[in-house]
Amino acid sequence: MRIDKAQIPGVQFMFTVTCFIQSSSLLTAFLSEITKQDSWLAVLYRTLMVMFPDYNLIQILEEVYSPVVGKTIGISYAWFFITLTALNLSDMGSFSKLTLMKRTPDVVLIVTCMLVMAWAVKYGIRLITQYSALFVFVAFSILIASVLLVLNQINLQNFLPMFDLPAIKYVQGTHIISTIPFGELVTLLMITPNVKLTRRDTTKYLFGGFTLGWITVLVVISRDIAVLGNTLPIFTLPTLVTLRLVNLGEALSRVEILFAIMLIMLLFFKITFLYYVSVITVAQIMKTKSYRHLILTAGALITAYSFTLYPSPLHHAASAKEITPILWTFFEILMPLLTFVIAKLRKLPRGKEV
Amino acid sequence: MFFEFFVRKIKFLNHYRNYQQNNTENTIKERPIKIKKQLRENLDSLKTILGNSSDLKIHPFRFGANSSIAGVLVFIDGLVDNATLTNAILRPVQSWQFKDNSFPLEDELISVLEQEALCAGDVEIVKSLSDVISNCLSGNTALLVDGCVSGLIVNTKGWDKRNVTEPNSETVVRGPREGFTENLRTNTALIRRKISNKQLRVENMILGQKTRTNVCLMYLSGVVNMKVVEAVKYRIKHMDVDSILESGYIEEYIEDAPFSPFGTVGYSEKPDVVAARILEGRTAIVVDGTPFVLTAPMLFIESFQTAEDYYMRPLYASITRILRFIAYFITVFGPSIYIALTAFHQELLPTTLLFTIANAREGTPFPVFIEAMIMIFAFEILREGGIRLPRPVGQAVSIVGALIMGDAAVSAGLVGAPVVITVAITAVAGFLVPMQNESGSILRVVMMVLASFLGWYGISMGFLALLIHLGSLTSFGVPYFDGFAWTRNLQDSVVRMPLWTMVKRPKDIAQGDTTRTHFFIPPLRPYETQDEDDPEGERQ
Amino acid sequence: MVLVLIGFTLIVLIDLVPLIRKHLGHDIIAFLLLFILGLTISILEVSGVEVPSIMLLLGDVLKSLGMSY
Amino acid sequence: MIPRRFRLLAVFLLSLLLMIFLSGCWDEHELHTLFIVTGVALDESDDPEKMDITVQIAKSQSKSSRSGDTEPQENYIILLKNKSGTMMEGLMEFNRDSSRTLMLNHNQVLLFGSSLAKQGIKDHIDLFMRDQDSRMEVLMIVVDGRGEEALAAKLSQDRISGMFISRVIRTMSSVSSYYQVRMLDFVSRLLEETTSPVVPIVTVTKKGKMEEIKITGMAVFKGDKMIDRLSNDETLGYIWAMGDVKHCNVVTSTEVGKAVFQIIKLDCKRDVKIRQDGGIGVKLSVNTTLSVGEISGFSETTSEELMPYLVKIAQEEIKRKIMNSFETARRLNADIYGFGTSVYRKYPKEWKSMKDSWDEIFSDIELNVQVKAHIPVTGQITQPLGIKEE
Repeated sequence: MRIDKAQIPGVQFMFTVTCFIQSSSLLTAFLSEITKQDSWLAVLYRTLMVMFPDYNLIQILEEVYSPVVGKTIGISYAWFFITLTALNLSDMGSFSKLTLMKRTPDVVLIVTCMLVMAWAVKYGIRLITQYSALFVFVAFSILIASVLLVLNQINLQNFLPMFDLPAIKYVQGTHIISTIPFGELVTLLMITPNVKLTRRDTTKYLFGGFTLGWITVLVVISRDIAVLGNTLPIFTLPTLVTLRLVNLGEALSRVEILFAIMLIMLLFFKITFLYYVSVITVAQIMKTKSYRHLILTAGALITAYSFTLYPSPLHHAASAKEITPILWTFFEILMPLLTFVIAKLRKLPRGKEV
Repeated sequence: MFFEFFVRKIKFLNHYRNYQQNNTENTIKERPIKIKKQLRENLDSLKTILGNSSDLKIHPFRFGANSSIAGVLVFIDGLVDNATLTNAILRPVQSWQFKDNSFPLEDELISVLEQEALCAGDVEIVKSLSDVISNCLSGNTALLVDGCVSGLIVNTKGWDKRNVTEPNSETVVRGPREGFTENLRTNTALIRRKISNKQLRVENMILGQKTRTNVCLMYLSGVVNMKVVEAVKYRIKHMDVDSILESGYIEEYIEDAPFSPFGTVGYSEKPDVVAARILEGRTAIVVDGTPFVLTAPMLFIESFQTAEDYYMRPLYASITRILRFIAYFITVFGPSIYIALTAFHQELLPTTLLFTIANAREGTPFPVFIEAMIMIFAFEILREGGIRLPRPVGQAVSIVGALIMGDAAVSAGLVGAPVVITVAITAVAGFLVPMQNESGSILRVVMMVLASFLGWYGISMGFLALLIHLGSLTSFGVPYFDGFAWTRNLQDSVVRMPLWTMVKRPKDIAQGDTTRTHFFIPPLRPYETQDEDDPEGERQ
Repeated sequence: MVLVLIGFTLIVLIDLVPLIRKHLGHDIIAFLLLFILGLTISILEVSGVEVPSIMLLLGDVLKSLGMSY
Repeated sequence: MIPRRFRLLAVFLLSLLLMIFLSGCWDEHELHTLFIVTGVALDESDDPEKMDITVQIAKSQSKSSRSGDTEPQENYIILLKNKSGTMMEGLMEFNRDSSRTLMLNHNQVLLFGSSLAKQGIKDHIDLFMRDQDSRMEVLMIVVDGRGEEALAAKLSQDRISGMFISRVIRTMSSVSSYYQVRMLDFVSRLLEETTSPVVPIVTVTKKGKMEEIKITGMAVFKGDKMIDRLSNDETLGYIWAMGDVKHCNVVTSTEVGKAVFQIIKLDCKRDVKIRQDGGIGVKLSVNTTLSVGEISGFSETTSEELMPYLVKIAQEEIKRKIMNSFETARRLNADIYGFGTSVYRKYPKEWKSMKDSWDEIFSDIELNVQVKAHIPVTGQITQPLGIKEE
């Protein structure tokens, strides 16, 4: 059973991956280390995608485990997706509030945003992903522009000394970065059936998108460190501060609006995608005829839920550093890995050459 | 109450749509009236049907040996060319002699007349009076002979028509200057002259129960996406309309999104533009009586492409096209960004600029939003006034409005000068993309309202909603926003690539023969052959 | 409060009514599930009850299990 | 499909409802309801618990286009003053007592009276960092005397003294970025713990009816307390030691003649070493390109000797100034150069043990300055007048 029958071309799939990673990179007050090792996650997801080209995650789970167990895990995934959406939504609210609308209540910002997103989700995956290329392009241009604009303030000394943190901090940093921007790619497994690609193309596009996103994260982090130096940890949004510092004569100052544009655009993309995935997951678990009727009510749930998640952004940041990486590991790394192993052992999918 | 009203409206619309779909082939055909043997009887019924209209001319004459046969010419005065009438019908028929003296039988007479007597190329035999009438009404002449149950229709169309002139709506510096006229045949001929290809199909149809307007569908078979043609035909067939006076009538009945600010059917007044679109695989709808030819499917980028883009060299053409995009962006978002910056996010303005604006705003009585609204409103009034009035007066209106009123309002301290500047730029920028003028002025106001509520956040949300809307639109099955968001058809979207790089026709629009040229051939230098590029240098 | 109720009523009008009309059982159940959850949380929120944060609760659980940085 | 249309309509109404009921333009503040703050000054107050806060506001000139109205407006600025314990209270009080809201977004400078700076300023800048309205790029300045005087100053060059100071500093920052101390730089140095922040100091002097504001050196902080100041000469030595200097003059005078050089480019490489005895040795290798700005005298020297001689005196002068300011720093025991951070970057492990006793280590630093100068350009004339031709 397929709920959304739209097909998305490979290039767009690639840019979707990029866009997804990029959007996380903006808010990364807590990201510090980045390693190429994260690509093994991409390998994992790719393997699952190639193994079950016509199934989405819930169907894979039901196929690999028995329908009952699979459904139970599926429900936990539904919770995971909804929570992710709500988390990002509250991020969107608090950060737009921080950058643009200081006195406007969160509710207004979030509800307005949610309505627009619900409209987008209504048109399905094709509409959502079709803007990925545009967004990636804009984000890259802004990124390059911002690097050029702060070129006069970059101090390469700020990178020194390297590797001077306790080992546990490294592990934590690597863990955070693999769970938060990269591990969230597990959501892509929900749209596998919409991407009709050959094995090679899947690899090509997934890794292409992954690399692009990875480069973005790298550039953002290095730029912020180079400009802000040791003050980096004290800011909630380092990127915003970096852009605020741009000062090339009186006309070319105050360009943080660029950040706002990028923030709203990329987060919008990410949340819409997550929102869509949540709705699809619920629809898939409940085996509904269409997912369209669930959009608004799921939106209402997510909105309400996002207000209960964290009492303040401070809690959010602390939790993102300490708790979420461990919690998400289950959904993003352990579960797919387990599924993969069991599927291999049970020689699934049956009757098909893999 | 208000709500109810809308619901009822919408319900009615749906009801109507259902009705239309149920009554697919229900066009009521008049019962054909046969041509009678008695000429007088025929003439009488003709007169009754047409109600003794004064422009109906019935010209009786006699011919044959000893002028023994009575005939009559029926035509509408003014629609026929008198010279053709005389030279092609009257003179040859009256001077016609039977080859052998045997008088043809009554029924044969007509076909003999057609084959031997008439000096006209376009002749047709009809059996019913209704055909006679409809032909007469479209400018043909009917020849009825006493004692025959059929008549002859001779093409004598020839009314006063406008010459092919330079179109007013799309002027070019470089490029052909001819424009379509109100005459259907002239228009199809203009297109045919651009594309003399055997695959160019012209399909005729008559639309409008009262006006009986001739409409032509033109496309390049083998290149066109037949699904689009089918869709156009299907929609046209299901139109239930009594009159078609302009192509806009058809546009409204066949467009994809009737409530969207964006039009999903393209139009042009220039044969070269329409020909280019047909060559890309689009379908043209030529309507009698208007110089505007519809093309479908239409994409959003088409509004930003002008004929001249392709006649100029690609570099400059690309730059002007990008300029047009920026202009459209300004015309939609200009005032709202101004509102957001001055009323919400003063921190984003450079300090000196802020001082300038603050000084200008000091002492003006209205909030920025109202101020901008007033100016936009005034501008729309002036524009409307300028367009409808005769040209010399129109210019006077804009001078008075723009220069004197604007200046006076600023110096009286009613509005700040920055608002006037913003609105002026917005207005002028709108003229760069005339095809999207309507959507521009609607969206501009929407964005201003959003900006006045939520500042930059509102604008962003509006922008994203706009993207969603544009992304969801289709025009006859082709995504409307193709070329922007989709990673395809990019060779002719934001920039125009050189013509020799556009080897493919746009996807989805063209089907079948999608290659323009088979090779990617950059211009060659004189005396240079492909072999000389040989990097090995093997030719010794 | 009023606004929340209006909002939820509108959602019912928009989505639930056609679902009931079409007799789509699964869809109705899924809808109601999400709807009731959402309604409960938002009514609690609006009426000032402090809804416990799941993330923080889970964090405490994890911490008590000794899994934290 | 009735429901679909119905739904569209309802969504539309939903958003409309939200628009009308929910959004009340919280963030909307029209320009004529705002006071654009261009400078804030904090001063010591007679009440030890409180401080004097002065806010300078650029007054919008209402446009009066009548041609007869040519007499210049006297007040381009508004000064608001009050006395309060914390910055926040002070701002609240301003907002309560004035007809418009203060907008700190465009605040150019944050001035500290020297007496307040000596007491410590850490607590006062917290608001400026935390508040979203103010920016990390606001310039920090210490005023010789009281800060409010600088804000109240009537200048001949600019109407608004806050803008004037920020422009002067920005101009100076083309010489060396170390003239421009933004809040970010200040905080960054505070966070480095061992580095002493240095902040430009300005002096207000009377000049007829008008006043004049001049940069008269740098205030040296130890932690967040100002301890002393560098004179203009010492400041030059300081910025040369920090490197990356452009367009700055080196004035030399010997008994033979006077020469003024212009620095086209000056780089300073810093090499930190741990000595055998555990102390720190710093080697500064200055590499500079100079152009001869002005020469007078030297009538005894031949043209061939002139150039090497000029190079020599320039090098000596640069070295002397650097050493000079270093001696001052050592005397004050304030690591204005950030040598501590350099050590940390190079020897992160050893640093841990040094960090706590940095004050002693710093006073024991061995500074070795090597200057290398090139003079490729001599200006439009090759030789000064009156030089002997060989």
